[in-house]
Amino acid sequence: MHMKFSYYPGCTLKTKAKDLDAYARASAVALGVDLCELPEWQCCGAVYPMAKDEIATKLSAVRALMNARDLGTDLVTLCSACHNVIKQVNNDMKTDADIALRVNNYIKPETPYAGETNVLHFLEVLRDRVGFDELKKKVVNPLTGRKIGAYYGCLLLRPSKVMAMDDPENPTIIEDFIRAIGAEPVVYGMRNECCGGYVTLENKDEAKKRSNIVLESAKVKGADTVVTACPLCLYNLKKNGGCEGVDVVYFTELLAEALGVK
Amino acid sequence: MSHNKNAAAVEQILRSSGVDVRKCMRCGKCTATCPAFDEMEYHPHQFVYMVEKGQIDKLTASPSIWRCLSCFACMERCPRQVEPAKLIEAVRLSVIREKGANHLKPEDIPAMLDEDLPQQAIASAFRKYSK
Amino acid sequence: MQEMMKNRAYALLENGTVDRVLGWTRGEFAYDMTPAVFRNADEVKNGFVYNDFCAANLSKYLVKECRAGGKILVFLKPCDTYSFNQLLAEHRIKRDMIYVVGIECFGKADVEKIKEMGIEGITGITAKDGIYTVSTIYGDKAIKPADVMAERCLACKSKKHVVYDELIGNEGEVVEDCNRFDMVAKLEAMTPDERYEFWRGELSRCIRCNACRNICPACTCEQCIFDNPNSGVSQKAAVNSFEENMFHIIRAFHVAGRCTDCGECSRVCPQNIPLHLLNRKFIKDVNTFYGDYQAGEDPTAKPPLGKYEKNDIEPGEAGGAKE
Amino acid sequence: MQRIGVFICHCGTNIAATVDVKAVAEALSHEPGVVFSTDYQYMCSESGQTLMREAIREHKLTGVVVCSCSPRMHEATFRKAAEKEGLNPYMVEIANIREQVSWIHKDMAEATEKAVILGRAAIAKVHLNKPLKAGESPVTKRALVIGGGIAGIQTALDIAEAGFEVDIVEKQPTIGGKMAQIDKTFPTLDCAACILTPKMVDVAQNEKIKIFSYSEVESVKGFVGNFKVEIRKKARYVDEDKCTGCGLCTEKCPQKKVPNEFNMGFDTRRAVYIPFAQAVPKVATIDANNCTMMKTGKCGLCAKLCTAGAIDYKQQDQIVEREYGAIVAATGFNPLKPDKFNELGYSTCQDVVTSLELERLMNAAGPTAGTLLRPSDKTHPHTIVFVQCVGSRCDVENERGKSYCSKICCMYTAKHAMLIREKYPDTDVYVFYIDVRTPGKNFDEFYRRAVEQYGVHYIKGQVGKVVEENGTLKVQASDLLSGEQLHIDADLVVLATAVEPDKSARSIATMLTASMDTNDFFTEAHAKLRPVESPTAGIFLSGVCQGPKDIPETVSQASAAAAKVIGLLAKDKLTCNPCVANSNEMLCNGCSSCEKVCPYGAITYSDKEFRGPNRTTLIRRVATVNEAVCQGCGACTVACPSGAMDLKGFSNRQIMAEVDAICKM
Amino acid sequence: MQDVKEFRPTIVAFCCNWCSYAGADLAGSSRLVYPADVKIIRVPCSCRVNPLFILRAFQRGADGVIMAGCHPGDCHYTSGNYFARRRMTLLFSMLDYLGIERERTRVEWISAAEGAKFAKTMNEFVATVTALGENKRLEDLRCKK
Repeated sequence: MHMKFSYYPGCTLKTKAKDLDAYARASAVALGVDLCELPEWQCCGAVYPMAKDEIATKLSAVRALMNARDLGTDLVTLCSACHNVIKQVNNDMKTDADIALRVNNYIKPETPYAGETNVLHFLEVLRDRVGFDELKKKVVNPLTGRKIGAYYGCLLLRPSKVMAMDDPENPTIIEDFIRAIGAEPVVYGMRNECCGGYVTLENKDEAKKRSNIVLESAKVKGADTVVTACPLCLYNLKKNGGCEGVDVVYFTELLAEALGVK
Repeated sequence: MSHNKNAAAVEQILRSSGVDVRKCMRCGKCTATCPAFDEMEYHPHQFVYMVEKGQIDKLTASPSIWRCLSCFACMERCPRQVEPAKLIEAVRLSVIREKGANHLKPEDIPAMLDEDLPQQAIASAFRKYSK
Repeated sequence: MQEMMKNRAYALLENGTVDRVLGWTRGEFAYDMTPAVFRNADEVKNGFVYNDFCAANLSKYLVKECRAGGKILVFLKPCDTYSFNQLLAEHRIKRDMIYVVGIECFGKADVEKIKEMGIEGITGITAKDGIYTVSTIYGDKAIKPADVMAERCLACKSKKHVVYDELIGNEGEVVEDCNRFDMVAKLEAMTPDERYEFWRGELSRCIRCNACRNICPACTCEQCIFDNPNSGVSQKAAVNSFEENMFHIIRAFHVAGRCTDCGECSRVCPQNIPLHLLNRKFIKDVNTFYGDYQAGEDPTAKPPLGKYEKNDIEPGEAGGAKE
Repeated sequence: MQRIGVFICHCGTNIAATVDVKAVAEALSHEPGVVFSTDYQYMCSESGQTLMREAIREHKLTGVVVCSCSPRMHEATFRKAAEKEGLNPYMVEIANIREQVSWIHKDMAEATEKAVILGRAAIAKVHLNKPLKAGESPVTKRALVIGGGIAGIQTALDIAEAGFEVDIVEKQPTIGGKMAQIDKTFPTLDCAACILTPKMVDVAQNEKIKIFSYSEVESVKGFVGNFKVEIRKKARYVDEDKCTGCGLCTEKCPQKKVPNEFNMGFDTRRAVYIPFAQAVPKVATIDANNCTMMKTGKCGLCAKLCTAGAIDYKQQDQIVEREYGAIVAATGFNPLKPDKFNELGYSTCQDVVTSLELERLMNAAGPTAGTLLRPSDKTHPHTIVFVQCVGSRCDVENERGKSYCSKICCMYTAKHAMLIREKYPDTDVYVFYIDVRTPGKNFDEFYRRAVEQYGVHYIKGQVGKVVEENGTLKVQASDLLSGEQLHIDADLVVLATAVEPDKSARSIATMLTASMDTNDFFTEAHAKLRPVESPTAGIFLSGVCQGPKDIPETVSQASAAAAKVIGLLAKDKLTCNPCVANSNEMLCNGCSSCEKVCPYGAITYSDKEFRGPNRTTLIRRVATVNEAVCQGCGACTVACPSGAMDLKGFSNRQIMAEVDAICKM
Repeated sequence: MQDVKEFRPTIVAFCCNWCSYAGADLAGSSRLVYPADVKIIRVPCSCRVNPLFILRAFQRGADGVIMAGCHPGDCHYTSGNYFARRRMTLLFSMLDYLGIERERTRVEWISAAEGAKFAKTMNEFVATVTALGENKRLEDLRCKK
């Protein structure tokens, strides 16, 4: 089984979050998934511009989507923020005729873009394309005995109508992933609440408060590790939160470890 | 309300956000769910109500507009599809689109940096706070 | 072929399977083969004819024959069997009163095409070894059947009999790619003005002889609304362009979903109006809008105007004039 | 030639201000056949009708045209008046010159001209009108009630009381419905079982009522007064006639682990069971999916134990065909499963329950014998949070919930809060509400008692998130009046979930050709004036299947539906709509085109003898319309190629006459 | 400029009794103006509309014919409008095929609650037909004044 996807890493994965990227690529190879980095991608903008009258801020996401379409592949993302931006912009192109018209008028592509590309998060690739059962078979180093909490944060799940990854209030995708790599998932209440996000820049206290609430919630339920798919979440939880006995890592790191490619 | 002196501002915010404030049934679920509640002067349900009442000036002057985490929880959980976060973003945009009104200026950045801070945080903050 | 058919007719009359035989006999001219009923072996022997000019579709005559009682043998070409099934579906004929002998068909000749070749004074035509020999008062002429084959046979939709009790000759197949909608598509591609001119040019020649209606196997109404003074729309002869249009639109509409595309209407039109193009338009639309449907193929199928889908196309969305 | 009278109504100034009524009367007086033409201030008034009746008498009118408001308004009025004067009511036609003329046009000349044209069209139609006589059809004097909850029970009892036979079809093994699961009822707080079970017994003992329990409606044919219904009696593997309801089998069955649906899964039952002690019929049922004998062929203990010999593992589903004159839908509701509101923790926290689950947790016959204990650790909850409107009042685009108010939740939540505070005064009870809706007799007083007497904390706001930590439910909520975000440590959270129509209602509505709204509630014939009738004749609505309602309202509606049914069954014959299709046998081809488009199966065919040419006879297949079944849509008239099929009152020639009159400028 | 009399079309509207006729009533009681050129004929259901009636209207001088019925799925007789929809789809397509302006015929689904839609539809249709001018292609000169 060989699967080929266009891959959008995003800025942070080239700098501060190299681990998130590198472990994913190594694991993908081990799983027979071909992640072809999209040529000449630009920063997605990091946050989805919610306003109807924001066009310029959506263009780089549309260009990435259009490139993937022209290559005839699905587009895989890894960073939660990039995934959220690209998937929401794609939805705009599909469902908001006004935005689609203005974007197309701006870019003037040969074939107008209308949201044709299928955007997948790497977790969805693991679940829906590789399959967690298949993944389990390829685990050489099961993380037996580890108690791991999934930290979804906001961006993977919401708005659920657009992201359509999982039940936004009771998701299971990362828990199933944790099970597949041999560890025990810890379900805790605040796994889909905000870590403080970009507010960390000017309001550290708020970010600290939010992050601690999340980590405490995981700790109470007995987690020794919390996994995330977002560099900013990782930063907030680790730097602003910090909870004794609870480590915060990228999910791809554990994946690589389990597959023996770390 | 259409004769309110702020009619044009209200109109702009409604158009920009795409939010139909009249759908709100004042249940308060947005405010119940908001993680930034303690940091805010005006809370999500008040944004909806105040935009409807045309009290844009109060909102644009309030630090609350910089406190929203854009976590989409209010949008997700609102039973009426009102989407308060979009309204807050539209109010914020109406501020930073004014000349020289950027909330975050490049010269402020160096002081905020630390070695682990991901680029993503800076990019996000610029998108949210500056034009 | 003719002899094989006659032999089967003798045998079936003989053993009492049937009481009468519906076939063709020679009319006024050598190329004029007309439907006829034969009551015994002698009549068959003397009158029964089958050749490439036996174009008439005999199905419709069964409506009347079924009312006369007894059992009747009918010879049906593949395309005629569709009409037969359609009449069966509409309870116009009774299956148990009819013995169907399917006969192979390679296409029928159109005498108009022979005449167009400048051949006049025809006294007889014989076919042998794939060549027609046309005897005229000016001497014999040899022509190739393919050069004079009827238009409708050139776009034959099926060589397969959809119903029969026995078969003479070989069973064929449904012709998948019969190009019969080419002319409809060509008309559709015209501008509305061009189409209007085309149809005015054709329909204005109509003399309201009713030949199309009388031959049509789908037009078997006890009394046609155009003949019924109480219907409020009766017309004896078309007075003006409106009535010409009206008659043909309504006739096509009444047979929509029921017309098997046998082409008899155009064959018998003395003015050579391509009436089948109206019916084919409906058939093409039905196929496009509601999925392929061939009237008479399956007598138990629901006709397209007798059923619906919740998401059927809206009248405003259906096709439309090309600018 | 008809003798037609024309009457132009002024409708006060509604028409007369825009239409020159005198000019219209004058213009129409010259139309062929018109022998009388006048205008009058209010034709619908008593004196207007008298004017018309006098004209019919004096001028020997054979037809009447009234130019007035919409026929949907007063056609019946004028037809009735004409009938009193001996004129066939179907000789009256209305020209709508109010809704279609005076109210929408401003220019008087233009409006007057259009009024004349519409008048001419009506006159042209009347010329071709024929007196119509309504047909009759017999009435089967038995009713079917689908659903055996309190709605169905009340309807059946009332119909039986009037002396008519009633069948109840209930898909569960017992009648009783949701009310049987409820603990106490508002606003009186009497016990639901105490008032429901006597009615269930009445049903069982009533000779006129037959219960088909554990049964479903399989098909419905026919029409008002003459329905034929197939009922599937599902195999319960127990002979109903032999079973005495002793309960021995249900105590000894070794399969003990089946979740007990009657107790909302809080405890278990056996594979052979009687749902609850007062079940009617009190007959055991074997749940084949869980019975060891049925699954493996090994066990058979119940059969050995049963002294009555009632157990029959070989029993098959049975189809029973019954005839009815009327059918009542009483299919009821279910609470919405709140698994699309998981921020409230229903799927993850055991101690987040729905209100119906709470009923069982508080019921003396429930799994905890009436002591309120948390499902997770069976301890007393000391802080309880109620959340209102879960899944109700959602935006239509919000796929998680329903757009309507479920109507009963405010009251039952007040009831729950009050009962808990009464029984466990050391409990803190919070109710988060959007609005408190208590219209109803003694309802607001009831709610105020909860607040004032029982000290229930009513908070205007909603709960945003419920998280379980160390056995405590962390509730994050808003208090809009104080402008606070609250964080409450609760022991139990109760969700007042929306009601939704039972899932079976949709397929039943299809069988009944009764219409439904987008929420799958049955539609009433008229929202205000015919609230217990479906638009389909002979189908009636009882209880929540028509819309959310509480027990008192359900019972009143159930009785109202019964009254309508009794009114129907009391008739020996039904008058039919005379504007029905009619086939001219002389023209009919018998081709079945009409039959294929008839939604009512009103057309049948038969072979008939006709006179042929030369004194012969011939047999032809021709269509006949059952006038009692035909509803007069006219689909067949267009399907018919020969014009044999026509519609009385809207005939081809009548419609064409109208077309001609309108187009003739 | 020539002195031409302003062209006012004749429009026949077949309305089903249960939805569209009631919609017209609502348009009336809401005082929603549409041109007097529209004349309504009440039929029990859109499935009662025979192609003959439509041709008849054109013959007698109509410049446009519109049929209005309940929305698909809402037919009072459950299925009438579904059959009507197929019939009109085919008929209109045929008229178009004969080169007769398809804009002269229209089908619209208008519920009893859609008074505004009724008025809007009629205003649009009258404007369309007015722009097309007099019906020439399906006229019967004997019926002209």
